[in-house]
Amino acid sequence: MAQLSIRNLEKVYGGSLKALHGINLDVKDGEFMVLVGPSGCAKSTTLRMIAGLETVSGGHITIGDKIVNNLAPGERGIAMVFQNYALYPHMKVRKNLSFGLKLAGEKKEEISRRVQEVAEVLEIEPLLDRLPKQLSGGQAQRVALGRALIKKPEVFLFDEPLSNLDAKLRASMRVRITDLHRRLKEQGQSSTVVYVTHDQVEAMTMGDRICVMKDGRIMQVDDPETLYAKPANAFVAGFIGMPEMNLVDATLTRGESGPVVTFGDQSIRFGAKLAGRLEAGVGGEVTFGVRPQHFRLAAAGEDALTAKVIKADFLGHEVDVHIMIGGQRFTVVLPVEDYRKAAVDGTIRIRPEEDRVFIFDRESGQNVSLA
Amino acid sequence: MAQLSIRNLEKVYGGSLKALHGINLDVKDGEFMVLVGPSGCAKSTTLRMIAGLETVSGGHITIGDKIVNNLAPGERGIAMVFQNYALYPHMKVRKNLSFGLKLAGEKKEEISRRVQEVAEVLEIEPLLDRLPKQLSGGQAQRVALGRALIKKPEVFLFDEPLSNLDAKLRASMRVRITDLHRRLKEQGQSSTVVYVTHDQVEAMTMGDRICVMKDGRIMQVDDPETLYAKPANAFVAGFIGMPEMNLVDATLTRGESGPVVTFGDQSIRFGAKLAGRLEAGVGGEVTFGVRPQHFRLAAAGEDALTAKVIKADFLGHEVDVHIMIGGQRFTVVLPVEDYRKAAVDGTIRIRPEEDRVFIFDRESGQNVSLA
Amino acid sequence: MSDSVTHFDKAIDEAEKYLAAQKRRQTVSLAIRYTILTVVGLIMLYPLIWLVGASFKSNTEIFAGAGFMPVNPTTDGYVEGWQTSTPYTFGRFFWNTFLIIAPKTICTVISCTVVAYGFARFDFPGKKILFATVIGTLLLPNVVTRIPQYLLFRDLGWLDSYLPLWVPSAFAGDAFFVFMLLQFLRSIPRDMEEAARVDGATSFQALIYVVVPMLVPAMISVALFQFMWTMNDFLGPLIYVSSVDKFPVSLALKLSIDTAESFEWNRILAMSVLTLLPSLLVFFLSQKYFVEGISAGGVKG
Amino acid sequence: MSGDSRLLGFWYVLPYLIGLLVFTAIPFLGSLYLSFTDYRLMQGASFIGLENYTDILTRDRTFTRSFNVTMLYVLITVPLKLAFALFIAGVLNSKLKGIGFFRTAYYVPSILGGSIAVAVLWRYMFADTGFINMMLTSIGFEAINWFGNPGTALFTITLLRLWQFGSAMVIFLAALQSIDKSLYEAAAIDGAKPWRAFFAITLPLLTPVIFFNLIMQMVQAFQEFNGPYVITSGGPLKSTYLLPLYIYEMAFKKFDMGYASAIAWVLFAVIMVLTLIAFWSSKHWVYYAGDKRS
Amino acid sequence: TSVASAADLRMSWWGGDGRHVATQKALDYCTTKTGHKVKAEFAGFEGYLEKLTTQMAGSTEADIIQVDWPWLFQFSKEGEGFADLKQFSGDLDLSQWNDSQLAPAMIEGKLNGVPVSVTGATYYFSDEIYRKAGLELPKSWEDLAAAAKKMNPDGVYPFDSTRVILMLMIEAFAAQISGQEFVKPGTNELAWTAEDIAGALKHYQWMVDNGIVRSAKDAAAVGNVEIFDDPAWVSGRIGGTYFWDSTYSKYDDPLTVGKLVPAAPLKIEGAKSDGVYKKPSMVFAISRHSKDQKAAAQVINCLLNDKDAILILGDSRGLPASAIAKATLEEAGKLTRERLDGAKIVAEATGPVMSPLIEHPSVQEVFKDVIEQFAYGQMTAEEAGEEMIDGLTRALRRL
Ligand SMILES: Nc1ncnc2c1ncn2[C@@H]1O[C@H](COP(=O)(O)OP(=O)(O)OP(=O)(O)O)[C@@H](O)[C@H]1O
Ligand SMILES: Nc1ncnc2c1ncn2[C@@H]1O[C@H](COP(=O)(O)OP(=O)(O)OP(=O)(O)O)[C@@H](O)[C@H]1O
Ligand SMILES: [Mg+2]
Ligand SMILES: [Mg+2]
Repeated sequence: MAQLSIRNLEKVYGGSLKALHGINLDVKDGEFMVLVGPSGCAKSTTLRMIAGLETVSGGHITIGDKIVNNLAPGERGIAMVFQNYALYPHMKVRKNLSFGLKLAGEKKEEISRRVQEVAEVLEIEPLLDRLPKQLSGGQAQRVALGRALIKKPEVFLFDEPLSNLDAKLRASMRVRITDLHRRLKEQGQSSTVVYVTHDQVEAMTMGDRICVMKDGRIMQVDDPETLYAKPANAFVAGFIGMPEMNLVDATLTRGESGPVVTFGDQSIRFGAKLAGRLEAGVGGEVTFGVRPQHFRLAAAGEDALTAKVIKADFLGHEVDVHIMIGGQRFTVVLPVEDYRKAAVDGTIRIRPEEDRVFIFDRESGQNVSLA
Repeated sequence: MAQLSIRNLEKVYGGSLKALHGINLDVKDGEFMVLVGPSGCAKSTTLRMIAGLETVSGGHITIGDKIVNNLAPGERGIAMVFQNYALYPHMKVRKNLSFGLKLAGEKKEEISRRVQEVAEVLEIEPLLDRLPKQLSGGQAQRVALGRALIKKPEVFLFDEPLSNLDAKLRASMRVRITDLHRRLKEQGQSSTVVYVTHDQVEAMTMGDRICVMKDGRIMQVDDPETLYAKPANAFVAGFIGMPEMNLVDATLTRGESGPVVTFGDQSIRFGAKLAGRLEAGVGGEVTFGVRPQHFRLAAAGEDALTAKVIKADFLGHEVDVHIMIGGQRFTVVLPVEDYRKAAVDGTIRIRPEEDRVFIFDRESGQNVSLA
Repeated sequence: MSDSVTHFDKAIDEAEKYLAAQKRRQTVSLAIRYTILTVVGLIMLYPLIWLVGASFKSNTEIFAGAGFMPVNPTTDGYVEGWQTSTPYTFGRFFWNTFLIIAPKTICTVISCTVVAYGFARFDFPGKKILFATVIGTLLLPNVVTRIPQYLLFRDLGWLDSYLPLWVPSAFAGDAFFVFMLLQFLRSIPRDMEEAARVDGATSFQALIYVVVPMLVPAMISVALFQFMWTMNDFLGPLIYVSSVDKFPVSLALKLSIDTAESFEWNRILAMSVLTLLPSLLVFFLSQKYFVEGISAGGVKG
Repeated sequence: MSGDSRLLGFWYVLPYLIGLLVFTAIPFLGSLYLSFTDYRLMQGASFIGLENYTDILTRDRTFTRSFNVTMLYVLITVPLKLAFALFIAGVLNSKLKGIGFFRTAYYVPSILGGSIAVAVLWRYMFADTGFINMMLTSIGFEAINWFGNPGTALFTITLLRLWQFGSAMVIFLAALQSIDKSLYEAAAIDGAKPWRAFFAITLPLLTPVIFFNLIMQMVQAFQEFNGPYVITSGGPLKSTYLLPLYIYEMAFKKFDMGYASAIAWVLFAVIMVLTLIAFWSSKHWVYYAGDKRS
Repeated sequence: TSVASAADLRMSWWGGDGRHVATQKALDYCTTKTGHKVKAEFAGFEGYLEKLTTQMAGSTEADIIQVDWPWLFQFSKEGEGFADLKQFSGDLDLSQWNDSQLAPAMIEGKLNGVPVSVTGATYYFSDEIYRKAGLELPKSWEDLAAAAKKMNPDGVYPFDSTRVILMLMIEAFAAQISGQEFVKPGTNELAWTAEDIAGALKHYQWMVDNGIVRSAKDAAAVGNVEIFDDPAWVSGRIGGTYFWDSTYSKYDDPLTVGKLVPAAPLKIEGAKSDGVYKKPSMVFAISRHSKDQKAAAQVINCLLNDKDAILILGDSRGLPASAIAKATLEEAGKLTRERLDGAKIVAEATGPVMSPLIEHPSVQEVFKDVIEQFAYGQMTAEEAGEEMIDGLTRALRRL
């Protein structure tokens, strides 16, 4: 049993700078929880408080059923993987792995058995006698992982562990870590994870649930699909999804057949089945949101938006098209062939998919279009 | 006129380590040329030789119609943006921008006019009186860009300028740089660019042409679409495209209706229209390549590969599915709904799109399936 | 068109020539740099060379001029100097020096490291004031603290022993080193320590197992400075050590210099040469770590 | 860190604190007390309040003279030494073969320290018929009476200290090695010649180390004793009679320990004030890389 | 002597190798003789005073201490700083010294130390240099002036007077002129006048003007060296100088040409005496904190008055003052002619009995400063005289 729960957790730096405003979060036993958010939103601060590397200014943290606020980091049953690995530069990989066990007073045979085991799992056996500086980025990352793994902690903490790797390596390490997590869970070992990142691809592909933070507050905690499909507010909507969701100022009015969204000199009518969902925002200045993937080329004669193409980024199988509609900039993702056919005189006619649009309150940013 | 041409350029480090094996490359006036390749392939070396920061061991470099081999960096009419920005840490942003002009003996008014101009273009006016350490990554990057821009050089050189930024910022800076390039070109200013990166998304979206390098040699120089559609060899094929192209060992034989590709215990038959293209490889041990996006779910009864799903990464609008076929691992990208429907008992039946498969020579890696 | 081609060929030709010229220039510039280094190096080294030369001269010759080659080389200086005017040979004094230097250097390194760690990594009440005293103790000319200090050690019963020479160092008494190590520590990232804490180490274990290994170059620098300064220190041993059999070399060197009497310069110079050897050797062997050590610290203000 | 007591750091500096209280504070305060007394060695001390200080500041011509000489010495020596150490560090900051040997060679003068050989040799260098004068006359200059002229004697000590630039050099060398090479590349592309890059990049980036060395060298220069003691014994005409020498003679020749202590504390105050000024002014000219936080 | 109560003692001295070896041997001998074990604590001259001072301040000085004569009065202003040796006349045979020898070590009626040797300053000339110039050794200042004319063209000076020596000579000239001690006997009051001093300085100026000696500035050009380490001296370009007879070998040894011959004091015009003052070159004192002063006295007696010990020590501390020691050494032929001659000249010379105050650092500082300023032409002889009187009066008052 190693659920983690955080109650009214606060952090004040230097007596005045409030970095964390009393957050609440529960991570279930075995759950892979990802913390995302822009730089400075206090992800690391939260993680480091869980680890015991930062003192708690208010609230409390429970691991299992123990309040750990006043325990030293080594006594909390946690392990942590740092962004820059923080391998002990003077110790060989083997010693890096076994250091924690040695401190804990494990027997020699047990230590070497565990080192062997972890090394096999992470395929770092050939590296055991190297020094950290003789490792490539990916190898170092695996060793850092091994150092956490070997302790069989109740909770794993990761602080942007992949951000120093290049794109290819990052992708493969991502797979490796989730694989590992699944395997631990299958073996019935404690495997609660709190994983900090600001890369939303990592967040989406790795997390059982994702906690989106902003300015020391939690915006939404949900599983990836819900977060994608039902963002609680404009911030989450913009943060999740790649390329970013188009969020533009618009006016929402009630038309004959259903709601009408107007921005600049263009407007688009939606069918009746959306009426209910969008009702809440009707009549006001709203923020209108559609993901780039949720546009489609409009059929001839269909009600559509006419967009001027600024630039098209060819990405192999699809095109990121940057367009202007009613003086506002949008991004649209289209299959290569469709785009080729559709682009005429530098304009395309497109239409958002009806059931995939969002309306956010202009002031509060709240999603008012949830069913 | 500021085309750049490189003839038989060689670089030998420390008298023996040959880093660059006599490459030839022409960059047209105003062209945006991207150099990509894995770490250590001598991208930076090439760039730095163009800049005059490394001596030339052999061959020559021409900018405009001048051979610049023996010119000092400051005299070559180039500007460079470094990976770590290399901003002068003790100078305010304003001085960072104007340093080069001051050295060139420009008048005070001219300098402040140009600083103002550049600051406006890059939206860094509010930062002019800050020190570099007071800038965020993206801001620092823009200042570095400004420092290059202000000199109005004939050739811009970039060495992985975005690799220290996080994903969001990287995306927005990418757009900014290409925009800027376009604008300069429209204004008729010199705007030849050589841009080094190892991120292939950057390469694909930014480059007019891309030069793929490996181990100090050029593998292919082409525009992004050609590179994607007609990779010269397995290396380029694997390097361009995301997720990576599936490249597996296979046997190519001639079947009744057309070529048959076998890997492990599974094989797939292709239609006659491929026969011509694949002919060259028939009968041999080949490397078979399909991009993850170029699989589709097989219709019932259709000849297909049965794949065991290992893991599916949900990415919002699509799913990266990791599968095993005939003991080899593949990645397949499918739309979310399609995948939901298709996955039965952890297996899916899929088929590569016929005209999108490649056959590479197992030894040389050459693409033998080009029409 | 063809015109431009020949023009181009010529340019290539020129470039090739330039390449060759450049290589030549590099060789020349290298030669120049070595020459300058050697010439200036000789000026730097001349005293040492002269000293070695003079130690093989006769007494009168030493004062005849500044040349370093002895006219009639003699090893008398070494032979007689080694014997000394005491019942002990110079070897005994070297051993004594070792008895002072070893505990002093070791204690300095240990205590200064621990104290610098405390200043660099923790906050505690009164830290600022305490740190100000570190600088403060560097500023008072120690001539005037000599007698009060002597009385203190007398009351502790430490006279004529080596204790006054190294015990203060064992309590991080050398402010300069505390200051120096502090600068190093400031530039070492804390991540490794934090990793160790998460691994279950106490702050002290983190110091021993993680910080110290990374601080080794800096600690070598401290040890070296301390070694060389202690080797040269004359006044400390003079005041606190009375028994001749306990003299270190710095004292033994001046044992026979009496302004009211003529004395054997070549003996003194010969023993000076021997006295310098350990420092020279130690510096040469460790200059790599020495320099790297400080650069790892990057002494930031 | 949580789980750590707020006093944890205190335990680490405890050895220093004990050492401070036991070995340093007592002699320090002792000498401070003595500075308010008329204490002739071998006789008891009698408290006389500020008399020593008023004597020093109002009546003591030797002090005034010595103080001026000391200031002059510090003013000449410190900048010259810093510049020289920096210059040599620049030369030695290369990857030439055998550079380790040269670094050692250049450090040798510092190892020699106050060795007798140095004093003897220095006389040969600057004697009327010495090496320096030989050089001067060989290139057509007049020989200079280095030690005999009040105007030049101080300079010979300055030169001795310049020549022993080792520790400052080592620190500069280290700092030079930590400067990001790409800054020089950026400057080269901006069209800066090497000397320009030195002034525009190297020097500003070295300011923290220059500051560190400045303080250390200043403290050392103010406490310069061996040079004048061995080489000039304060003369001629007291032109090299630096304060530490004065303090020493006052204490150990004239046995006037109270008065000597008072001079020492005046010197202490002067160094302290200058150090504070340096710290204060450093805000304006020292560039600290320091990270964004803290 | 009895071996009744064997004590553990310490003895400290400074010196060179010869003295160290001889003294240790002599101590060994005296241990067998007196039964007292003596631990030797010795060092070079540099730092000896600091160390002794510190020890005195901490009451940790050795039982038997070699003390430079002028220091006696700094350490023992009231005569209480050291043990009164008269108390131990049973153990230490003071009859080997005459009263005029002991007087300089008497403070407030207490004998603070016994003179190991007595010394006085006089003139020495190099026979070889004068022979080469075809001259007799000079007997008057005029002779020297004549010699200068002859020698100067070859870059040779017939004489030298700089630094400490210059100070000694000025003091001697002033004593010659005034005919008395520089302070009124037994007081701190100055006896010399500004005129006396001006006269002495003028004579010095005359010496410089006539090429007899190098100017102070020229002599300083070699740096902070004593004349015996000066290349000009070593290589035989200086014909003679003035020094304490006990330090003969220091000046003679480095000479590469010829030998130094002592000469009777040269008098300047109107001299009322030879101006030579004599003093103990050093004394042995007994610590007032010593646990066994009696034993210490026995050891000193052994070192200075025991024939065997005397032979071991030889002239390692100059010509012994103790009568028996001098006789023993002379008998054994351990003393060179030059030393004996020098000693004889000093012994016969006339001059005031000089107060030890003249060697007090504060007093010497005034002498040195003013003489130097005069020598550098910064003031006239008259001004210097006034300045000196001024300075001396102030310095003496503070003592
Ligand atoms: N030691 C500290 N002292 C003062 N303020 C701090 C400290 N550490 C963090 N902060 C501040 O607390 C806030 C949260 O910082 P934190 O490092 O937790 O952000 P983050 O979400 O991890 O950002 P990033 O993505 O850049 O790592 C920031 O405003 C930061 O400036
Ligand atoms: N100064 C140098 N001395 C010796 N070898 C060097 C030097 N600089 C680069 N090399 C070598 O030259 C080869 C090419 O290096 P280069 O830095 O150009 O690669 P790159 O393509 O820029 O790699 P990356 O993507 O990691 O920046 C590498 O093998 C590298 O080790
Ligand atoms: Mg963080
Ligand atoms: Mg590179």
